[in-house]
Amino acid sequence: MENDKNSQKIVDYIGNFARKHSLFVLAYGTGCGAIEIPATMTSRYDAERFGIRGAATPRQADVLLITGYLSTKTLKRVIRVYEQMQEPKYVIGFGSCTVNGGMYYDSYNTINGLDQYIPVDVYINGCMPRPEAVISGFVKLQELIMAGKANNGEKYRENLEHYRSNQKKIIKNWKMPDYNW
Amino acid sequence: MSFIDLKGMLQPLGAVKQLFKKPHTIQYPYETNKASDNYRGLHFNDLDQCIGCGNCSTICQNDAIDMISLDNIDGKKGDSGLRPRIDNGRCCWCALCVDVCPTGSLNLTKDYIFVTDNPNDFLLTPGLDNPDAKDRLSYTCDMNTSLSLYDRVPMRELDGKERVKSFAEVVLGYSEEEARAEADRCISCGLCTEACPENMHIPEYINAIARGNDDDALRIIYDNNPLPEMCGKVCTRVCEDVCALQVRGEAVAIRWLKRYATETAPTVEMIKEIVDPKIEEPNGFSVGIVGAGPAGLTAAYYLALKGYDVTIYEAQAHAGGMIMYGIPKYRFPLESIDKQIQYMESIGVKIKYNTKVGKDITFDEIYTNNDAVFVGIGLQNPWNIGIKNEDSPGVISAIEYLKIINSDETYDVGKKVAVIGGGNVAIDGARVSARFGADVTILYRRRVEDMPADWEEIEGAEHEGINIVPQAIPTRIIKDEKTGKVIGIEYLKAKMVAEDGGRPRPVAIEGSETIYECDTVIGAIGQQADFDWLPENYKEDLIIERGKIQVNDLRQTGVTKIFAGGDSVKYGNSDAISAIADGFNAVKGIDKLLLK
Amino acid sequence: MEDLGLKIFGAILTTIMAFTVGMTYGGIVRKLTARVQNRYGPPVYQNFLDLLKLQSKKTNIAHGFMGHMAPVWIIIAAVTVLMFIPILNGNLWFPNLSFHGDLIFLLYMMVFGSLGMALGAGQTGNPNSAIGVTRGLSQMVGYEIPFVLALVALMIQFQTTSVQDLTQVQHETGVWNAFANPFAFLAALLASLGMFRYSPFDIVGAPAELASGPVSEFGGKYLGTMMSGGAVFAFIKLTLYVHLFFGGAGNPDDSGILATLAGIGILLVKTFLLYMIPVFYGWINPRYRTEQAIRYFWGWPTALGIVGVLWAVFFN
Amino acid sequence: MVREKETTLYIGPQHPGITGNMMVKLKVQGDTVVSAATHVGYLHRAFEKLIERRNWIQAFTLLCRFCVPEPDPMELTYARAVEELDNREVPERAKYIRVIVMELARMQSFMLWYAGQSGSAGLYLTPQWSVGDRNYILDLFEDLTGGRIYHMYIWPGGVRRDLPEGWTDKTLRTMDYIEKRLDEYNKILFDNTIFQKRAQGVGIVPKDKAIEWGVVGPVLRGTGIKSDVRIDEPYEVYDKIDFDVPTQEGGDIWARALVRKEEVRQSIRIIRQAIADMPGGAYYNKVSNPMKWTVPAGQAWAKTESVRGEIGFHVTSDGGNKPYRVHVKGAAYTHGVTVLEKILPGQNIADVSFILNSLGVCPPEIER
Amino acid sequence: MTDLVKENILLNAVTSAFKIEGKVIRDRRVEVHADKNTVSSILLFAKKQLGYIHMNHMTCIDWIEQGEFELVYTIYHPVDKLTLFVKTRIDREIPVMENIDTIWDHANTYEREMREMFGIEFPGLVGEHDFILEDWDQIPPMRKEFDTHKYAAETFYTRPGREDAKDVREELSKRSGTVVPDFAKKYSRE
Repeated sequence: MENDKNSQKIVDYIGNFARKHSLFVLAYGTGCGAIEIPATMTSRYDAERFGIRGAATPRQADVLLITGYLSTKTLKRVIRVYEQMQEPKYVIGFGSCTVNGGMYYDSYNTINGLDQYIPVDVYINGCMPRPEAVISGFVKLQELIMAGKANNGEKYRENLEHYRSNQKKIIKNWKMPDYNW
Repeated sequence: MSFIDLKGMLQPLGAVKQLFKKPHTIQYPYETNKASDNYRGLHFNDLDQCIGCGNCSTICQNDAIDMISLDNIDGKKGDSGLRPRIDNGRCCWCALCVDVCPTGSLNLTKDYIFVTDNPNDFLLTPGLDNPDAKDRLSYTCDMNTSLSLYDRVPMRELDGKERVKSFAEVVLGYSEEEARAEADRCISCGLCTEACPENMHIPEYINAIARGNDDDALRIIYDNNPLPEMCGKVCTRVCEDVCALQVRGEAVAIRWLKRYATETAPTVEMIKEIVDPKIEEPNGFSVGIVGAGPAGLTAAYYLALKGYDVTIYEAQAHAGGMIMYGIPKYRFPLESIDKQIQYMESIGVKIKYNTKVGKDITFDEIYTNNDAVFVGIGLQNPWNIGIKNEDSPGVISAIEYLKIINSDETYDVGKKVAVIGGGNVAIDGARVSARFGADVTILYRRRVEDMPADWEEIEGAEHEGINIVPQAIPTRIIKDEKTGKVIGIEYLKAKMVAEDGGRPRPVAIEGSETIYECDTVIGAIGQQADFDWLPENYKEDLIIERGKIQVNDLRQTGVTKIFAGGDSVKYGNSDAISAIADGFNAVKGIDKLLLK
Repeated sequence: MEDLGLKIFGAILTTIMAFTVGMTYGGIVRKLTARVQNRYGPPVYQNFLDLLKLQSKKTNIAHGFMGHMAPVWIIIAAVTVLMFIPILNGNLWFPNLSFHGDLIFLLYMMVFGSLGMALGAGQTGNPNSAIGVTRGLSQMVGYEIPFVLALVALMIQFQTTSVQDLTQVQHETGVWNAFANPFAFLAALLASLGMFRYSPFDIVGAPAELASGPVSEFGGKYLGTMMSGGAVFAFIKLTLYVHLFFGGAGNPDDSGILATLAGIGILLVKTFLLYMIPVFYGWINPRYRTEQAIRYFWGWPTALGIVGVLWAVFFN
Repeated sequence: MVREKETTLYIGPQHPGITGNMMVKLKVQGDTVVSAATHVGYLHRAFEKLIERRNWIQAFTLLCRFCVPEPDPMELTYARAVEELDNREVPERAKYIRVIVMELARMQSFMLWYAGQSGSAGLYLTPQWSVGDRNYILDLFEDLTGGRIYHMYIWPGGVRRDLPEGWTDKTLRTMDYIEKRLDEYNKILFDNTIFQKRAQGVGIVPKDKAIEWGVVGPVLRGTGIKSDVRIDEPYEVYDKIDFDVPTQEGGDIWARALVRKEEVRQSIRIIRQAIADMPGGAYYNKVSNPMKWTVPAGQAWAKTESVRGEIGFHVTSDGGNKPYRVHVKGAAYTHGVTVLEKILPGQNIADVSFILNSLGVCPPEIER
Repeated sequence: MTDLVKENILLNAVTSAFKIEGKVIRDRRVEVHADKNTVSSILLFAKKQLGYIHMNHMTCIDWIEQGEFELVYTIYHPVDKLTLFVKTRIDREIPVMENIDTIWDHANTYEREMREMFGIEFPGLVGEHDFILEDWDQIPPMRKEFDTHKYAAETFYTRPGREDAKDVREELSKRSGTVVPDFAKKYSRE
């Protein structure tokens, strides 16, 4: 037993170490924060130093960046994309909008609290977050991964009922297959 | 399709050069790029400087700023005791809150990194949560860049040389345009309402003026002040002292705006039409009021509105009390007070003139015939200057002097006049004297900036050629041995000595005696109430301390049925607006006593 | 049969080396690319971390049987081809099956991997994958022609289809085939640009056009396996080129440790330099459209290939 | 020839080739697009509704978010519309500062376009360079306005802050640097034969239809028609500044790229002139208390030349302290829907993203 | 300042041809007010006869108090550099307007947006009904009577933790014990 635990620990450690240093970010600019992503990824800030690079499709991606507000129309796609991502997966919420609606708090078309619809690992403050802040967010995510606290996918699966009911409250026409892993 | 052309082959060389260049990457987080000096990062609020006006909260289009009360900050006059808290889940760092902050306490810093996994962490009380951010302020706002308008619309006045020729009103009042512009400056925080003894609805009526609804403004004013015309002209306006704009600039001219609002209704009929007071059915109670000063009139007005049968007993031939007799006509013309009194009478207030209580009618009679009594007698007896030869002819108290002048009688002050004192009454005395062609000098113990008079009054006096001698302690009045008339006054120069925990005290400099030759000495160092009319048995029950009647917050005296207000009462300042507040609150007290 | 053990050992060693070198080259290229782009880039071992991460993904989704099989197919194809490639000329440690394979067999086997990918991608139902596969096959048709022509030229010139023999010839004469038949070499070199799928021939997985093309629907372990297969394939192509045109590496007469290491060193240098050509070209060129790419291969490279064949026929 | 099966291909909303959060639904036969339909609304934030709830000053913080890559033209156009309604004079210095800000905005947006155009063609070197160098322009903005992306700097009556000390020198230095770097980029991208082959003859906007289709800005100039709000209806101080409006014949991606390439040079030229001619004095004509500010009733239509073309604001006031209606027309409104749907059929799917970038389609501007 | 010659010529040309009202707003800006039925012929006339070949913009303003939608067509002459506004008002209860996407193709986009945002019908308009919104089941959102704040507050989540916020004015009047009368409250700070 003890041995199993230890070996599991080592496996987790190695896995987490790899995950931490290899974060594939889904290329999905959901909102205005996407404008700082090129800056973060390119030569001035060079996020690739941390192994952060873009992934073109959700299947290959580890990190979903919600770059700001989400309109209800996009939310539907985001849920779809999120569910297509393979675990372990992480979500980073950019800017004010993902926390409490930001400057679109009274808009009829943007959601206010992102964590009601999909679990979020890290929030980055700003409107928009600067590249430095974005990198700080990634560093924080790395810490969480290393500590084993970033278990976004599990959280989602376990509380699927809760998330699903919240999602269906907003998305009136649910023309999607229910969850497929 | 050509083979790779030569140019295409040579291109790489340009790119390969970069291989050997040092990358311009900023290796954050191992090395940091400092945010610019102007960066709009997280907020910082100087909690001591902040007055909790809530302007930031109002301008925030994201509804991101809440005003909350903090544990260690209590409200006081000019400080609501609330402080902004930013919801960083809403903020967009537009810095409009910084640009409208009237005190400049709210600023943005260079901190911009805030990363968390808990969405409930995003409430930030700037200043409390990040006290060390003070050193990293970046986006700040001074008076030039501020959106607040710190400069008051100047009030048009008669020229100094022109106005000493007559008792014409010095202040000309705002034109409509000026009033709108001035009202526009107000940020509607309402800090003034707390400072105002009467708690007038200042932001509301200013807003009404700003939006061009003068009638509404007047209606709002009359809601708790029946003498706005008087207040609009001679109020001591403690409200302006706490104005949020006054912290860095000039306060909103609340008094002048009130004046403007009253000027839009020049006749009694118009006032009545606009204010449209709702007079309730008579409720059968009657109230007797002693003294038709501001306190008495206010009490009478609101009691009458509530259906009481109100009678005022006034010793003089004219209502108004000190504002009638103690304020020169260039500040407050006779027509204005007449208009106000007529309006009062039109809603059913009865005033018995020339009826001095204790002489023409006994207090007992009033006490027994009415269900409640309100005493608003004011301060009539001047204090003595307390120096030699004070009783000589040519020495007069300012209050007496003003009363004489306001009663259209004459008093010859001669060519040169010395006024002792630094309050409004002193300046009034001086300026009235100046209107009679006298050369006036004011002697004041302390410095000019210590003078309790309004700065506008002091300035006005200076414009009218009145000489102010500060730090002068009168020692004796010199009289002509033959005629006994005053020919001068001797004073000592003083130096200001700082005192622990108090304002500097003037100390006479030995041997600095100076003599100022003059024909009249006007003393204006304060007044006291006259309680001679009051039967002895009441005097004990009323509890009079240091010449002032003790009252509770509903202006009820030691005798249940007797309420008191005005300068003769120890509650608030000795000014007209406090008197009005006394009257207004006494109405509440009487209501509570009689109607339960 | 007595050296079967040695053979198995050599095969494992070869596979590990191919994999490691392929991955490391990828890492070095990423680093160098970053430098050209004025930045630092990821650490050289980044590809290993990526692979490790992909392999430690907790959920993996596959679309149907071929979805499962495609990565396996690719890695099998890669290892199989690897077995038939001489790693070091005549070295006892890496003999594998190089004496038995010939060029025609290798050509076939190399397509085998792509075929697996095509079948797997076809089953995902993602239109991007389908289009990517079509493009990939079109491009393959494009570059195979000059490549085959170049090989044919060599085969005619030296009258052999064995890679081992071709290497041995260069070793004996001391003249690299690159100089013995420069036209064939150039044709093969240009075809190699397409083979490595760097710009301007990265039309298969063109991100801005097709997301990531055939692999769009592959994630986790599947992608990781494909990645390893790709790394091995990269090594295969490089080694093959080195052996065909650059005189190979290793001394067939000396299989001592020092000589082996020296041989590996030479191999690495040669392969790396060769690898830098498409990478270098990729840095500075945008992508061709599919038909432009095909037209490119059927232009000068094919012409050079034909000249190479003629050279082989008439000058030898 | 055998008629190939039609496939439906969705470019976006999650797609590396899309220029924002939008979707182009393509019907393709093989590699050829048969028909295209733009689907937008993924970024709809209801700005125009929200502005009706904000007062005149508050509105300007929302406005700059209309189109993320170029917030400043939005601010300027709104400010100009409101100034027209309010009869508000702008100090001369503010006008010069506005011109500089506009041209810097044009440059930074150009750098992004450069990256997009190059990246969508598969060349990843210049994007790294240009987006990296774009930060130097953003640094200037940061010094000037306090924000990197959203500047919220130009507002009705002038600009928010005066130029910081030493800012003009820094700007000139940056201009020199950028100019030098542009040469390097151009060697890689514009001199590249493959890029030329890709860009020439692709995505042609016909010259005779261009104006009717509502094409504006560099795309229109790429068809050979000289049209630029800066010279047609000079605003701020563009009439006092000497600059050229480049045009190119052809109407294809290559022509548009050449127009933009030349335009950014002109921007540098304008900035240098504006800095040299900068007058002193006030930079802001204070509006009254922002919370109470009312604007006389009326309607105003203001146009500005942004990097992608004409941006128009139709502002309606009912005399209150809030805008009654603000309607924004960005360049992408026509480019992203009508023009795109018209020119995509017949193109190769490899060029879709290429064309999107070249038209400057910015989805948030379409749906707002 | 120019003397607005071109502008007046344009105004005369349009007003005399259709017997409608109009005015020159300022240099380069001319507006005419037309009946809803003549709008398309005015636009066609302006495009074909006067050379106003560029349609800049088309907008709708909801005058809820008058019960009307105001439609503004902004068209532009690329040579004369003049802008002509054709304004018309249609009944808010029966919001139907002529479709002009046969004159300018991109009018289609504007009209689809208006159909969605204001509920104005354009007979003969092609294109999917959902342009920007998706599955919208409320009244068209840009209409003035639609309260977006209320809708958002009801539909979306508001993060708790801010309930302790106080209003400065209320706090002050509470402390000083005064009551702001109801008729004055509309002047209080929002």
